[in-house]
Amino acid sequence: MQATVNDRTTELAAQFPILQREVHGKRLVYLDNAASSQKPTAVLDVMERYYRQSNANVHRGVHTLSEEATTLYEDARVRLAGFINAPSDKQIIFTRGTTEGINLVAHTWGRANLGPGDEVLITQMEHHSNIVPWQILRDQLGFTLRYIPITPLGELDLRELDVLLNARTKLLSFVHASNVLGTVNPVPQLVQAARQVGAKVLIDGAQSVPHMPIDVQELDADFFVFSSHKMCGPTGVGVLYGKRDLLEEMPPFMGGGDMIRSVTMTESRWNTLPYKFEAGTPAIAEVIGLGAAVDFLTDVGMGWIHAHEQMLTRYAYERLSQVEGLRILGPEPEKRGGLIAFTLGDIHPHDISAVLDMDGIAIRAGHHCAQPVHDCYNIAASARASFYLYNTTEDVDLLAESLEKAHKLFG
Amino acid sequence: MQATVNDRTTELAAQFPILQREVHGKRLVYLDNAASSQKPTAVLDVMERYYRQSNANVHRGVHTLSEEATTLYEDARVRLAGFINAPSDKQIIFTRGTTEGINLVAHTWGRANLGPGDEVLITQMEHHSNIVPWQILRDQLGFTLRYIPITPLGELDLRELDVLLNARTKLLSFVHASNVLGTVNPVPQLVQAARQVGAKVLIDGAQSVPHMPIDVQELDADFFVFSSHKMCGPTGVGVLYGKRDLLEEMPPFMGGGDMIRSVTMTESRWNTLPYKFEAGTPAIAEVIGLGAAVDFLTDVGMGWIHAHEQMLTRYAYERLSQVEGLRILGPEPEKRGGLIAFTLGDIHPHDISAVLDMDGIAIRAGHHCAQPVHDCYNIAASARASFYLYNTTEDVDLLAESLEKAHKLFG
Amino acid sequence: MEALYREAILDHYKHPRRKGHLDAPDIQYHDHNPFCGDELTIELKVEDGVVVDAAFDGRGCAISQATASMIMEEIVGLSVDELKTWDKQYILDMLGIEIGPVRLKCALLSLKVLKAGLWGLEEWPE
Amino acid sequence: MEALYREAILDHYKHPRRKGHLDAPDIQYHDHNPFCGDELTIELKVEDGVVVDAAFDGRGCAISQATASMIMEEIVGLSVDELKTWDKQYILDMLGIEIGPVRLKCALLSLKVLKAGLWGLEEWPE
Ligand SMILES: Cc1ncc(COP(=O)(O)O)c(C=O)c1O
Ligand SMILES: Cc1ncc(COP(=O)(O)O)c(C=O)c1O
Repeated sequence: MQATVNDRTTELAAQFPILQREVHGKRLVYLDNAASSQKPTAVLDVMERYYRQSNANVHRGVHTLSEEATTLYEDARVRLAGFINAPSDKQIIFTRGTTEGINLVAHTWGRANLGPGDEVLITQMEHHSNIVPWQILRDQLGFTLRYIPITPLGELDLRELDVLLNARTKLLSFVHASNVLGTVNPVPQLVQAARQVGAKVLIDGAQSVPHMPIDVQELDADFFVFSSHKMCGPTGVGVLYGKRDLLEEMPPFMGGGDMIRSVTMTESRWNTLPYKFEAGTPAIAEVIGLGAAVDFLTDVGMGWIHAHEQMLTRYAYERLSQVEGLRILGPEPEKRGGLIAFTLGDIHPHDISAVLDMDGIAIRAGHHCAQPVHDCYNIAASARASFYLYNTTEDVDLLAESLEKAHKLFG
Repeated sequence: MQATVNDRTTELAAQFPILQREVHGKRLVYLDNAASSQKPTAVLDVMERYYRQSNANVHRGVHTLSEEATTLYEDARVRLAGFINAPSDKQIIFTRGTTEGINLVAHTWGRANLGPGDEVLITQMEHHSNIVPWQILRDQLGFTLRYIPITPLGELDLRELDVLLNARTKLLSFVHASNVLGTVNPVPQLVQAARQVGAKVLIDGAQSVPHMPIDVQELDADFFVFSSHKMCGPTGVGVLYGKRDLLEEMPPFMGGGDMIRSVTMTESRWNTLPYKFEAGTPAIAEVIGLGAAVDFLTDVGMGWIHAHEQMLTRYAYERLSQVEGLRILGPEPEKRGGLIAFTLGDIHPHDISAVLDMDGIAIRAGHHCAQPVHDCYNIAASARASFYLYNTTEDVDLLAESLEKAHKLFG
Repeated sequence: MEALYREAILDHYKHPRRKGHLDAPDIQYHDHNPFCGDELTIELKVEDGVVVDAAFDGRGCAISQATASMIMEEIVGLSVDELKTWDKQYILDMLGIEIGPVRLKCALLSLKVLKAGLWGLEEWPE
Repeated sequence: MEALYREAILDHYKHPRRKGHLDAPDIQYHDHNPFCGDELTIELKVEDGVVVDAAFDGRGCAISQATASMIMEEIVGLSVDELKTWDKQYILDMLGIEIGPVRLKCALLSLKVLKAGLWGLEEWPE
């Protein structure tokens, strides 16, 4: 069974030009997918073709190029809506990424709905992008920011949820799959609890959308955000999905071209969704590239990707547990997405990563933009291997061997 | 002289793959450069190479790919600083484009410095991106927004400047070169006037940076913004330049990864410039592509580009003036950049553009995201031909002939 | 050229039918297309559920104005119920040209105004 | 491996020189590298413009800690004026390895702390 999965993986890997390259004379083993994924030829070709054949500004042009660009751009929106099962493509707003998505909600919905006496509830395992915007806004608007703590095993500690989530809570914002612990959080339970107190729900899908089938209607999130560059798409683009009535009543974020219906010297009227939130020339080629990434992922099959990563994670969890001095952060493989963060004795994660790099293995080292979760474990940083559809059990073996070497070197 | 210039242009045009294509069986004559420019192979290749060889997230990674990506990304920043002669690359902040740049200044500097009794002065020839952000902020903060009017000839009417620009004025924000009238505004005079009352100056360089040599220190702007996609670079990226002391004291815009120095559950500390303003994964490939565009433009020579467009504009001004029913908006060729907006009898600009498109000619039609300037002339929309380094006098001839055809058809 | 501006469209554009205003319209609706600045007002007189008089006024591109004029030529004598069945395809067939996604808004402005007037809708139903 | 972690660096990392604290330092400065979480404190005793005692404390990666230890080995007996001439290149030569742009911050943290201590600077001079 592992053999067949690896076969398909090898075939897929061949579609990613960068995986053909060598690092320090070794085959590149790319295990930094949670930071950013690699891009298949299919995605690169679509963007190249756009620039070579149809490049023009969108929406406002009548000429052929502009019509082609507009069609390509809006078709990508329809594809994104289908990919996460949004009721309408008007609910797909293109951003620069997860970070801009959350900031957009903070600046618009947040500014219109939060004030002294209100509470926003996040968790201790959030990425900085789901902490800092709320801290900034809190300091301006005077609401209270609360955190759901985590257990020593790296799951949300929900024992006090009924205190933390209360009638004052206006928003519950949490990460779908943690980029440090791997933990996949219990969305139905959390959403249901939020509904009971009338709080809105924002889900950070940066680490879930690339790796598992997502249905925003089933998840029932009010807002859902993710980034293109982690899901085989280009940099510079991401998506904010929102429930229609919320998006309709929210004030705009940035002002400029395309987001207006009319502008006079005294006042402006806003355009309809999704344009109200897309001021200025958008990331046209990038949106089109993201559309191609969604096609690619759909062809591969999100179910298959999820199963493949589950298999790899179980395999890696076992293999890494055997490495002397290695301590895995977060829960058992069944409860996590395709990534494993760990420490190795006292060796600084940067040193681990540097040693692995000499063997062509790319992992991430640091706080992964999630200092509070590291604070929980009283560590400054960790090393993280994160998988994607093109990784194999052989990659995991190479990782483990190189880690053993690092342990000897610094031991 | 025109022949030699056209020779060099033909050679340059060969480096833009899209200019090889046909539209409705005719050679594409692309005259919609003010909306978005085309991209040379050099720029496309650099981005392609990045994705095929060095793609990884920047700043936080220790492995080879991430170091390469970081170096490429930061090198582009240095190149951008050089291109506009910024004192330091720390003053180059990457945005999605001009629109985000202006909104960033509004949300940070604006929120920290504007209130009731204060005034912001813009002009009647602004793009919506330099109107709407100030209207939104005005409605929140209660300052007054004033406009410098324009003369019938399409220049700023500065007769009342000493009333409009006064001790209450905190910011003068204006377009360097108008995207409708073509007018190049008198920066030294305006900046000097602003200095006298202690107002800060923001210059919208969206239509100047692509077309003429720019020295931000000589212009002495406090803020200067522009977009990559109008200057041979990719979509999804732009630049905000700011004076160092201002940028230092401004609060951040968006919160997230990379813009912080440390995050705890109670508070965060900001990173140094330029990262304080670059939250989240940036548009990495796009920044690198913009760096390549700057190299390309520098090789061609910004002085040459400016002279070439001046020649084309003079030529077009004369040739188009001969077309029956055609009325050019804005000042004489000497006072404008490389674009000409016009009306043709009563024919709706969209119809003009559609007819020209049948001849393979791409021009823009509409309000060009600048309704107030159209309101001045009591027209709803205009047609606009805008030039770039790859356009020739032959393109202008084809434009004029096609316009004559349109006039006959609808006459 | 015929691809977009066939003779009939140019004719309706240059000689619009029923352009102007009614004395006491039962239904009057105005809207515009923000991307083009096309403006359109449609006025109807309705008796027993049937359109007995109609007029349009507006300014804008040939596509939007010719479509309005073509609709005017058909509309009198039809029942409101019948008008409510008109859809995008019906208008495009009437125009008889290929139209890109951007100009589509020009072509459909009349229909939008008409339906909004008939149904009292604020926004285009999807 | 030698490219980055040559023997001398590993030795300084595993057996840091002058790690700890001074009783009454004349100069004490602390800073950290936000990207790595490297922490470093340097303490100096200075008499007549000459460093007479030194210590460092901190935690972080081998590069940052080994660099600090190497600096400690050299620093005592040198004049403050001489220390002020140390630059990036001096530190890189001392380390004797090729270093990428990201790890550069680790290598230069000691220098940053040292100079900030000597000059009372808040920020790294460019
Ligand atoms: C003068 C001017 N300012 C601002 C903009 C907005 O630029 P962008 O859409 O790239 O944000 C444009 C172009 O559309 C422009 O011409
Ligand atoms: C869980 C999570 N949230 C948010 C982000 C931020 O995404 P981006 O940097 O693309 O805005 C990331 C990735 O860095 C992440 O892993």
